[in-house]
Amino acid sequence: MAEILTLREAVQRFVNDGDTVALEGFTHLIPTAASHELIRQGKKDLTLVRMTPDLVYDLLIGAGCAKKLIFSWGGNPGVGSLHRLRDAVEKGWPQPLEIEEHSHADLANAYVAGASGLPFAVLRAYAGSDLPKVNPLIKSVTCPFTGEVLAAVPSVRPDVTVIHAQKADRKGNVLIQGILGVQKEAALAAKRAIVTVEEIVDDLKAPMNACVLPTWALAAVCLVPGGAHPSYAHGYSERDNRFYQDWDPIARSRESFTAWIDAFIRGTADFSEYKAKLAAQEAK
Amino acid sequence: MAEILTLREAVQRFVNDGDTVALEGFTHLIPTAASHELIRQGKKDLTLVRMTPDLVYDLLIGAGCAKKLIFSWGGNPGVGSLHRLRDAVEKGWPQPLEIEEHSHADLANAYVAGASGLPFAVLRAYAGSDLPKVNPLIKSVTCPFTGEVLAAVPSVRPDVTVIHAQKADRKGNVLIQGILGVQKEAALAAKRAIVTVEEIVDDLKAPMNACVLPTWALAAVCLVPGGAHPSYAHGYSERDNRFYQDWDPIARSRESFTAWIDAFIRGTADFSEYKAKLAAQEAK
Amino acid sequence: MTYSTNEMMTVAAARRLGNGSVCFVGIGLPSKAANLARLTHAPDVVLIYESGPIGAKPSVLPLSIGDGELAETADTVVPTGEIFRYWLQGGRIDVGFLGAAQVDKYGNINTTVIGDYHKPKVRLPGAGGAPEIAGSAKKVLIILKQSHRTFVDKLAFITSVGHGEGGDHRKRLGLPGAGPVAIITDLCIMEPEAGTHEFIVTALHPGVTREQVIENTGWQIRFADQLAVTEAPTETELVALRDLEARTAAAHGQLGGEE
Amino acid sequence: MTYSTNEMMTVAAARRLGNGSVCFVGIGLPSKAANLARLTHAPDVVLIYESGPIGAKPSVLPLSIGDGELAETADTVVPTGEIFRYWLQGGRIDVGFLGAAQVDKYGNINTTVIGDYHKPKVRLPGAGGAPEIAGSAKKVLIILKQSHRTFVDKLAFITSVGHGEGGDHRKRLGLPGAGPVAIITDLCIMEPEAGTHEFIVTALHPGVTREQVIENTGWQIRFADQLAVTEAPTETELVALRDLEARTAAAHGQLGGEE
Repeated sequence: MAEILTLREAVQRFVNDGDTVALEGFTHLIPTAASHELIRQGKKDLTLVRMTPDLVYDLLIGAGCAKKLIFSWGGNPGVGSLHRLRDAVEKGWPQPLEIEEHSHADLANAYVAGASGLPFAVLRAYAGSDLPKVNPLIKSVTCPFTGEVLAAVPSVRPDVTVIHAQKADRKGNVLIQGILGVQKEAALAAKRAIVTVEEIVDDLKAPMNACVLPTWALAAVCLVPGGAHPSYAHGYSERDNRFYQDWDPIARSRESFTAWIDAFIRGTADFSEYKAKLAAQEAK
Repeated sequence: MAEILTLREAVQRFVNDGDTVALEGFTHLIPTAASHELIRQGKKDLTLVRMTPDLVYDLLIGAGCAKKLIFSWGGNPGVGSLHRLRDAVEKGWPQPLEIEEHSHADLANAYVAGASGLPFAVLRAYAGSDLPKVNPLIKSVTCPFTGEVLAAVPSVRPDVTVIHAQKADRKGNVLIQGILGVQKEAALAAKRAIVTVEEIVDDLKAPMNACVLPTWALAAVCLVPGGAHPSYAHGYSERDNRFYQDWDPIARSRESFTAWIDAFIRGTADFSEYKAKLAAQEAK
Repeated sequence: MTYSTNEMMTVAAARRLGNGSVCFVGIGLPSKAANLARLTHAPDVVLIYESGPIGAKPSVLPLSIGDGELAETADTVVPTGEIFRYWLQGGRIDVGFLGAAQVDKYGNINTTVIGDYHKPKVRLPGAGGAPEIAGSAKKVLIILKQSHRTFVDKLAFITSVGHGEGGDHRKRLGLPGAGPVAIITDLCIMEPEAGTHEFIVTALHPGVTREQVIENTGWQIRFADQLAVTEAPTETELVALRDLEARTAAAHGQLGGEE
Repeated sequence: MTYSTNEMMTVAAARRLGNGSVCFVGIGLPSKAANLARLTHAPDVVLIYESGPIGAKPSVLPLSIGDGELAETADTVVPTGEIFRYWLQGGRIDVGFLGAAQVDKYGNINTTVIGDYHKPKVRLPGAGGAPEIAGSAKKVLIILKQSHRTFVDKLAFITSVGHGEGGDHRKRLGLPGAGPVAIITDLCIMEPEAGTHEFIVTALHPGVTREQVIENTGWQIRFADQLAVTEAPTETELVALRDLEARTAAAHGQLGGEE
């Protein structure tokens, strides 16, 4: 049974230094608030897994929480580079970052395999690509029936997955709608899953075949309205395109980045205080 | 793009003698009308695939359409044996039937692999079971990361899959709701998929993440209301428990079975005539 | 209240399901016992059926593994492939609740064939979901009526493994789950002996004698040193069970599947 | 009507999409061209985005690969894992429509790194969905602006394979799809030469000279014997494209992603 906790409590109780952590959400429902809370609590030496490490991981990497990144597409979508990611990879600031690089199909399959309790995933991938030359974890397996050689990749089994969803009921059952990405698989692949939600309701009113994560498959559910900003929560909020663009100059230099997280993340008690501070700044 | 056809046309055009055919539906939405039409058209030498070969395959086997059966649980659910299946296996009537036997988890994974364009599926299965001793197609594969030995089974790739669904729109997009079984995977694993539906509507009004099969993934859509009888179509009809029980004495002897299919299937032009005849008999 | 041996069996099986546990339910006797548990001491038991419903709360017993009421009362309904992949193989099932045509002293199950596989004396329905439930559920409960024909010394065919050849055989097979922890019959409860993993009788149902059990077991059944007597069904349990069966009969015109 | 070279590129790319074809769409230029096709000659083109929407019909260009309007206008939205497994690897994609940071003469794509992988001169975003789109789509279209920096003789890194080392190399790799069948740029259209599978110019856009193409290509580009001139964008095409961009700007306050 998921406990209904504050995000602070959930991160305190379920995320340890050194954990492998997946914050998933495919342009939709990105769990930004969780990233902030990991920074506030100064979590260290995390191995971060995410298909598309965008702002949510640029933050964690720049703040010094990460020692390794497992990913398949790293950029600020529609804007350009992730400056904190590049600085860590290229210059080792604030600490060296090991990277392990895959394709989307690989990681999506690896989450499916993780959710399925399998140690590896099989897919038709990478023939002719140089990625296996730089990632020794991309191996192969031969079909015992046809002899076809397919790619074999290790499943992803995070210690903790955090996702954001539209709503939970009071027992902690969670409903996700719209672009689903790999969130369900990431949650089920993890030892512990935390879900931040837009609202907690009496009745999910989920269609019969909707994407529902039952409470007993989750560790914690946290009420964090707007917790996916600057991405969106279908039916609740729009994507804040402007913020993606504004992020570029903030993250470009170590100084401006540090000043920003000191003010907006380390300088706020929680996500609602952060939102208020951000709104006040934008009103200027 | 699916063509909207009569079931007779669809079976004529898309099912050939000798094909591997999957009629799927897991106690819900069993495509019975398609089974009847295969018998009316005297299709021969079919390899039949189905997790739960119940009445729908007892019919086809007894009528002499099948040369091989691939399955994981064969019975008349809640009633007992499938007499036509047993007679074919044990006595070779009306012709010998080869059987290839799996578990549910195996066949469900094999459909998933088929839909995924993979030649085989990997699952943790069969350790300690005698099934691999009698089915040489259950092999093993070793995880290149952990060394764990897992079961490897061939994917199911039918020539034709037939399923029944609640509704299609006029373009041939199909919506399935309720117990989904393996129908989506069976349809996507096949070279050609035929869907019989309860109704054809202007707008599916499908929830955003519903189980929808797009028209361009299908060969044909056929309007056959009640086509899943005696199973049910959620929202349209109830399970006819009585018919499952009535089937037992019908199928028990070769004579009563033959008389029944001569009267009710070969003696009717299509499923609606069959339904009328059945209703007339029950009214007696 | 007086009660039948079948009622005793169902009640005794239901009691083994802890509240809040996640149970993969076979149709027939397991489904009846699991729903009785849900309607009595275990309101938060989570029932998963292989057809796809997760968290089903049917008011009447399903006649098939994919009845519409399972879907309507579930928290969600997922594809059958996902049930086996994410939920069973994913390690999320606390209890696999199985019926059987035959069991042996190590809790191995036969649902495939009696006699030679290629020339069967009796052809049974086959494996269904059982082999992987038996392999991957954290623990397994088996419920079936006891007789010489169902409790056999040597199975013609092992469809779903229990403790294999006994001892640490199951462990050596690399199976993730603990295997069968109890066989509940209309006469008694059997549990695996520590070390050998041979099933021995640990509790007799009220009024049942050792001789009855011995007569109805195909192997040389042994009894625990501390042999308990099962608590008779309480009025609450019996009323709940009979109401469930009455609702089922009224809804379906027949009893919930006992195949 | 006058038009820009970018408009010519988008229109020329859009024309390559047949009506009714099933297209796996990359964000940015491919998405713009694919939607232009849908709004002009190919109303029944099926657009699939890797985030999950199947049959998306957005009225404005998405800024991200997972915009809400893609979900709202789609026939259905499935998990990302399913997109790659059932729809792409399952062999159901007619056209993979890709952008690129760099291509070589065999249509191989680099989106990973310029310079050494471990000491990069420029670190690019990485593979995303491209390697498997390039491998499994029945055919691939590549759209990117042409320059010496983007059309290079030797890629530092092959992220997504085209025709490999040319000739029958792709076939020898066992890849199911036919690979890239055209590269559409702001200057010309290139197609693979029969046999060698080296990309050669088969059509120049109106007003573009051979010299311009040579200057902006990092390898010794060759021209087809029968060199065509691309038909200029029609008024219908230009109006549709500009309306789409205007709607996008009005909706998002910015143009559809061109990264």
